[in-house]
Amino acid sequence: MSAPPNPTGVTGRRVAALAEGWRVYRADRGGLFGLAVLLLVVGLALLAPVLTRSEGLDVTRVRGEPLRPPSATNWLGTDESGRSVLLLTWWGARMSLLVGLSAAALSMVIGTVVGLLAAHFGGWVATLLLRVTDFFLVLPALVLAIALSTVLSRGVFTIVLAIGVTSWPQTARLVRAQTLTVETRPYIERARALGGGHRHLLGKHVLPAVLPLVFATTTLTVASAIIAESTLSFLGLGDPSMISWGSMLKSAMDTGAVTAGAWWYLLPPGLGIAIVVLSFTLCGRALETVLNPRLRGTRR
Amino acid sequence: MTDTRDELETRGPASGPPPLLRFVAAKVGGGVVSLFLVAVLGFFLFRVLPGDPARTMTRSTPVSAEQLAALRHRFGLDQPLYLQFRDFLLNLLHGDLGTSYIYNRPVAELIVERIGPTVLLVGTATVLAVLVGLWMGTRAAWRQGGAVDRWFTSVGLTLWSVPTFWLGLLLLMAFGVGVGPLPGLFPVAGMSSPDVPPGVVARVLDVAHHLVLPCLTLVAVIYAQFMMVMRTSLLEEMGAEYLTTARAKGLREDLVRRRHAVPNALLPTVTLIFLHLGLVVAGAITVETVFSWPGLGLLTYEALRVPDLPLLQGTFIVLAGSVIVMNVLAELIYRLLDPRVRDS
Amino acid sequence: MITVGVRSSGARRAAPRALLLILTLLLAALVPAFGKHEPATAADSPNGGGVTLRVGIQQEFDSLNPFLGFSLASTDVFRLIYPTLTTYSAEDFSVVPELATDWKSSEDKLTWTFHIRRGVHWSDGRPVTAHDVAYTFKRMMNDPAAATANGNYVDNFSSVTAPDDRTVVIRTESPQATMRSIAAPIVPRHVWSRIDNVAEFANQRMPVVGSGPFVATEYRPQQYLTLRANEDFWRGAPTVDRLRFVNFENSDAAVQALRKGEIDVVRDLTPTQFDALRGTDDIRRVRGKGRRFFEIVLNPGAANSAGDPIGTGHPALRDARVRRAIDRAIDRERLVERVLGGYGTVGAGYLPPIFEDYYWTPPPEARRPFSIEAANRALNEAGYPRGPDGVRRGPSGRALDFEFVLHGDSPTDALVGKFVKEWLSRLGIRVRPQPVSDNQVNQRTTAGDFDMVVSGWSVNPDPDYVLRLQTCGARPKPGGGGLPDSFLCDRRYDELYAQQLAEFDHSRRVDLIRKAQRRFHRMATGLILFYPNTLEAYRSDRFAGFERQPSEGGVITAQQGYWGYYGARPTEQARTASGGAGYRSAAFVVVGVLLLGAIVVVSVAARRRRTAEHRE
Amino acid sequence: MNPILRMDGVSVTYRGSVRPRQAVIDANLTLEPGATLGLAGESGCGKTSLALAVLRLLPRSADVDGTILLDGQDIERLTWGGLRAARWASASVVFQGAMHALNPVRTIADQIAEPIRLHSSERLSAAVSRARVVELLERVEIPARRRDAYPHELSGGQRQRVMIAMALACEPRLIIADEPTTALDVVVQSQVLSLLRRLVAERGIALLMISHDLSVLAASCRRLAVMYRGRLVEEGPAHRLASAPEHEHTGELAAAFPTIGDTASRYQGAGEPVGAAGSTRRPLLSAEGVSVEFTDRHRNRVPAVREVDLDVTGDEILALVGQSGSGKTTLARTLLGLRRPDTGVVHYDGRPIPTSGRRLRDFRGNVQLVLQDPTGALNPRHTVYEAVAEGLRVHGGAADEAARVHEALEAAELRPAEEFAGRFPHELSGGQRQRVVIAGALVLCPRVLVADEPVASLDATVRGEILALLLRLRRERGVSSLVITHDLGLAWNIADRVAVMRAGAIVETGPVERVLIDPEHEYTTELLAAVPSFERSVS
Repeated sequence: MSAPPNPTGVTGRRVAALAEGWRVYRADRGGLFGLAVLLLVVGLALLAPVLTRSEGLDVTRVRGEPLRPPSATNWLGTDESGRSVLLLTWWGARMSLLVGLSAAALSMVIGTVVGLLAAHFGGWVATLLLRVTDFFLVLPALVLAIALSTVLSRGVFTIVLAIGVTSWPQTARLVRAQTLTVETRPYIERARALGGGHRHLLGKHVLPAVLPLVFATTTLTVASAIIAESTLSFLGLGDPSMISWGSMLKSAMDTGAVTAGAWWYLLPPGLGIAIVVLSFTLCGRALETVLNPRLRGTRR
Repeated sequence: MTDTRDELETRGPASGPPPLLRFVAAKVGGGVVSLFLVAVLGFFLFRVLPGDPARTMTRSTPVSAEQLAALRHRFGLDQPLYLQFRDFLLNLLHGDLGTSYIYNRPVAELIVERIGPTVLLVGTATVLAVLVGLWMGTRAAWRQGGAVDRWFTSVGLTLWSVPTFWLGLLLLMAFGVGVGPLPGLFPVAGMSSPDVPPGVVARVLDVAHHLVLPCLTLVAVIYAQFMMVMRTSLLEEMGAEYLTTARAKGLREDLVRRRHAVPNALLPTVTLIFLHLGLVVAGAITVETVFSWPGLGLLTYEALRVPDLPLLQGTFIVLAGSVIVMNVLAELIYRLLDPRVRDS
Repeated sequence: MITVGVRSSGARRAAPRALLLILTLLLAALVPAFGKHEPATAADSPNGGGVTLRVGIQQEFDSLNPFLGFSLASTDVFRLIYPTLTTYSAEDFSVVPELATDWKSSEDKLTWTFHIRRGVHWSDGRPVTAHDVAYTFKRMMNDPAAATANGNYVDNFSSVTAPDDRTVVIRTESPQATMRSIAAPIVPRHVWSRIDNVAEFANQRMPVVGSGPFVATEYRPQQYLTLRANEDFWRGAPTVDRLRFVNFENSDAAVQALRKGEIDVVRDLTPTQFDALRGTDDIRRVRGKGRRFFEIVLNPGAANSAGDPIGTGHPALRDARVRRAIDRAIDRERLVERVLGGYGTVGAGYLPPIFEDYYWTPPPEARRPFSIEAANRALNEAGYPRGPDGVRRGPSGRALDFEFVLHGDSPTDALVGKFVKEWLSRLGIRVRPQPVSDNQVNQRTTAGDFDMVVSGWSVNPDPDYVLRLQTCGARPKPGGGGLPDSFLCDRRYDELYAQQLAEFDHSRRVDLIRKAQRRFHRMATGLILFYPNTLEAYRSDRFAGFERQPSEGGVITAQQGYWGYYGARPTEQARTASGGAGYRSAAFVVVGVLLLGAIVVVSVAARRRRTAEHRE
Repeated sequence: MNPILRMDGVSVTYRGSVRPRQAVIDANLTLEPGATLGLAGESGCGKTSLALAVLRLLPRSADVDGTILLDGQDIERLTWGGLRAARWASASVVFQGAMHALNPVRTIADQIAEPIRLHSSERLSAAVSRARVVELLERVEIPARRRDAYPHELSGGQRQRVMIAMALACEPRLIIADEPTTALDVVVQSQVLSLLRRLVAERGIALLMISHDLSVLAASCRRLAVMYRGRLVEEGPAHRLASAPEHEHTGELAAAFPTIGDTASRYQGAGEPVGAAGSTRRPLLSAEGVSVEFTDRHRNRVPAVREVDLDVTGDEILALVGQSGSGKTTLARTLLGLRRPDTGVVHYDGRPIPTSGRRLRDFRGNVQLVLQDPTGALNPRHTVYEAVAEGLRVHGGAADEAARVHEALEAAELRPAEEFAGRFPHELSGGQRQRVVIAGALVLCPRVLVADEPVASLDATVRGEILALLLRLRRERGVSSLVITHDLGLAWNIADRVAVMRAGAIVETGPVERVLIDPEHEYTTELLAAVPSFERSVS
């Protein structure tokens, strides 16, 4: 008589585990707020082509007066080309989120691979990887990102690359530490004694244990990537032809919005960055709480 | 499984200076290697860049082709890359970072000129941010989930989420330019006024006056990092058993915190503070740009716009190098502070 | 030592003290920096009375060494502190005597004799002589480093001699119409002959020995440069007692400083800032004609000086019909309105309207007014049908897909890129804007690696230099180097250029130059989009006015001369008010805030100590 | 005389996030001055909660009902100031795991002096308190020159002595010792216990000692109390409880610490290898001259295993005993092929064990590992089924995977298998988890199990079942076991042969009955002497 595992039972338990995680997450009001804001922003950003008309972004077609304060026709006023700041902020969210997410994804991939390899394989590979990681960890990321974006031609890809390849060391360190912790667990030794090879160990045990935390950190990386994008744009290293919150701020400053008192041009993109970054940070922290029970409130 | 440790034997105290010396040597050696890597990175990063700096230098000025060729020769741009690299390394050993395109002066000289203001700004901001951050972090962690914790955390995180330069701009508009009835209380640019009466006190006050807004911006953005680090670090210690011991001894709660929890939590915080110095440097670049603070960050920004490669290379090496040096120092200090690693 | 990390209670109490100590140390570290320039300022105390003209600038002094400095900020200063042989009049840019009182040329136009003014002295008291002039030119001819900034003036010189204290004789290789406008600063021989390595010399020892209307006395890099009036200037002392250039990193900060009265003049305003200052009390705005033109270069098939094709230019752009069609698809009026906020002149021939003589606009029959339809028609007729994706194809079947190289840090470029991209897309031409660093723009321009690129030049009162940019001779040499602009290499244009260079009669030369511009317009390799205005503003409560150049619609700062600063007219209010008034109140604010903070900290600490016993 | 400690109907309830949990239910205890009481119980039975309640050291989420009179004072009614004054002065605590209970960044003298200064009525000069610290250190046999040492610079035994010195600092009338020797080796444990015993006896201090180890308590206390699921189930004189337990649970606790030499403690089937003598005498897994070295932090080579010869024959249970740090775990890893020996060779079934590739994997199928901590040995993300099937999948999968997993679970006495297959480790008890680990090994049909401290982290009740399972596997499936343990009692329980290891070398090997009863090597004698036993208990 055989006893195949009851798939629904297993799934049910996994769902229950998720539900438990959600319960902990829900207790974090900041995390809930962040999640709600993110869902809203991402939803709006995705729907921008549906809900708005991109002709409003074409400088040759807009008829609005340049740099006008908010009015009935343009709720958030206009930019130096007469385009609606609301429309620009809306579409800018797409690019800012895209850059943030791609850069964080890139950093996640590099960091996870480097961290895993450094922790799992000993010897000179690990020493080398660790050296490189430590080197990049202390290297001021923005300075390196500046250097990279100066060297490469301007564009979305460059920004993503510059942020991605400078922000991975934290992830690598975390993954390495986590991998080392996981690898001290007896079940790794057991799996090895069962005859499992590196791929089995990494794929079946280490990676599943490390990934959730990686996702939590990546959420935080998205936050810093969005800030980094705006900073690079501010320093004039962005692609001025793309519409992102950073490039909007740069245009605002270039045209002298501060002098003109054009708060409607300066505030929306800045607030957009602040809110989205804050939301990602809150979500990341809440996720960390779910994944790392030690951070939950206990007190003697 | 601690099967390499022998519980029967008393492990002796510090087994003399050799391990410490070896540790210092290893750390300093590692730092030197990192510095060398920074130099190499700095060189190749900025030399592979295509472009004709000679023409940029003379932008919109009438020059002849011969003048351009002479310029290229002067900056060694007509040499093969490996020769440039050799000269670069040799010069670097002599503290020569090349000649700036835009200033036509030795980069090292420019950097020395600008380093003081940056140290003043970054130093003041870091000290303030660390003090504020540690204090708030301690308060927040001790009453985790309380009103203080919630307020400190949310305000800190919100400020952390704001782009530095944008916050700087807002502060500049509010307190430099003035909003509505509020007059501009602080200068909008620079580090000192040219028309200050003579006298050291007046000059110091003048610099302090200029320092307020940039320093405030930098502190606002970075203190949250230190606060969160301290908070987490203290929370880690909160469940520690030696705190129960301390309470069992009859210590007052604030003594438990001050004598036992905080010193332990402070140790990991020290290293993390130094690790975050890169962030402070990044903040300095944007803050100096917003407030026209005549430091290294502004110099970097100036260099960026052209880009002035030797100057960028120089500021890159100096900024990255100083963070590396600070980190090596941090490891050494940590080693001295923490008895657990001091003698091992 | 052991207790450092342990005695936390002590550390806690020590923390404020440590903070204070650190702050004091940091501040103290700065004191030597202040002291450094003390000797220079002692003679001329900041509050010594008199009028200071404070000019906000947004560009660094790249060097105070006149042989090295290129930037507008630096050359502006050189005109104030060093003499030149001749200068341009404030009225209309005509060449007028400066250090040279008069000059004459030989029959063959190869030998020029300048007579040097008597009674002019260097600021250290030594007289200015012909030997100083000869020394300066010879150094530029013999020392490559000294040729860095102004070497082009002496390229054609074969010898420079000073037969006596008052005479300079210059021989040239070939006749040169621009000999009367050598703008190279003259330096004192007795100072500079001691400088072996010009390239390493920063020239920052204050006061700088010169002989202009002002003397540089205090320099704080990235902060300010102060000059004092030269009482012994041969033309008479300037109207202000001091002139100070104050650095600002962004123009907004400069404008704020102007509004707060921290500076008197600000330049390079953006149109938005200019508009924002409208109607502001005590601030007057100056809209001056600019010397720059802004063009889009269409790669007409770049070639080097040997005639070999170089670069990656799109073949379709070699067809002048395509270039002209593109020209017709650009609405210059809209660009001036939207990009310049209306502060500029629509582009026409080549040279900007500030130089009325040379300014040329196409006659009606040669004009190419904005019309997408006409441009589409022209392309259809020329044989560039649209492909299935709506993009036109050339004869070889290659799509009209152009890389448009832009200066990455220039908002104007970015905006023009957006407009051009949209307009050309309606022509069936795909444009991919590529913002790159200035170095890359220059490198790609020189190598011909572009389809379209933004370019622009400042034009001197003598337009020879920018005219030469469009000749075959300007093309890069096979081994690299060279300074091409649009790679126009046209026999007809070159003939006109050569004729004007050898023509010493002004009105005939003007005619030739206009003809050359007509040819340039016809070939349409460079599309002149607009001539931006120079926007400035000044405090009208402190200054009643400035000498502008040219007097009709000219500028105050960065002139081809020193007239603006020299002839500033301070108001009565500026003469009587004392400087640094705002400073003391500010100091009190700081002290107050610090005191308040200290009180709060102390009281909170005291309260905590009292209640500590009652809390768990 | 008033009792020093009196508990009347004490209950401790934790307000959990889901539902409250009762840790202690209606406990009544009385401790006369100078008396010694041992409180025994499995982990989680509430004994530590009860002890911490005495000084109100429980977390805020804990509610304490009933009355606790410490030295006649009702501690629930004390003000915070009063309570602080009572702490340490009336009763002090020796905590479990002195490594964590001492502040790592302060010197031991500093920490010992802290309560002295705090509870002294007048200001003490530095010299006075230093003299007192030195006196205390000498009393616990730590040289005075070590007073400026930090906790990490001391050995485990020394740290525990420091804790004792600290507990004595204010001359309290009661010392609560919570598992004071749990993390220590047997030899050190016996030293620390005798010190503690002597000091409380000398000064007439009452002692409340808490442990899971009945033999330790019996060796130190006159009276014992047994706690089970929050309730005190039995109390009485130590010798009575040890020899004639009334409550079933007391018996289970006592059984976990067998008396060596007592044949009643030998399990059924131990020492009786089955099968034909000729086939089983052949070594199945053997080490020949195996040495292993480690590289320490200073790059020194430290030998962990020296020149070891060891045979595991088919169908036997061999116990490898030794103190922690003796190299027994390293030896086991080497036998499993998880480490390569620096010299020497390991044979399996007459052939050197392969070092890589398929053949290594095949070898791994034959020799399986069972680890000390079943909680850690199971991936919390994998179900029982996945954990057991992992071995099969690593070895290329099996068509009848489900059937074989089912069979292995049944063999490990997890019945019915279906019920367990879909569960996650956290839904199982400790014993069940260890069975899953064993099932995961059995599914590959190994011939040798290497069990590293298989019951060390399990409670007394489960211990016997797992040991019996090992015996049954030997009997029914012919699986040999190499059991690695620090616990001589365990060897006595089930092993056929025993090998004693010290500092990397095997000092004595032989049948259990001979080695443990009539040891040849003095180290074995020393080890046996250190084992606390009821016979040597204070009477």
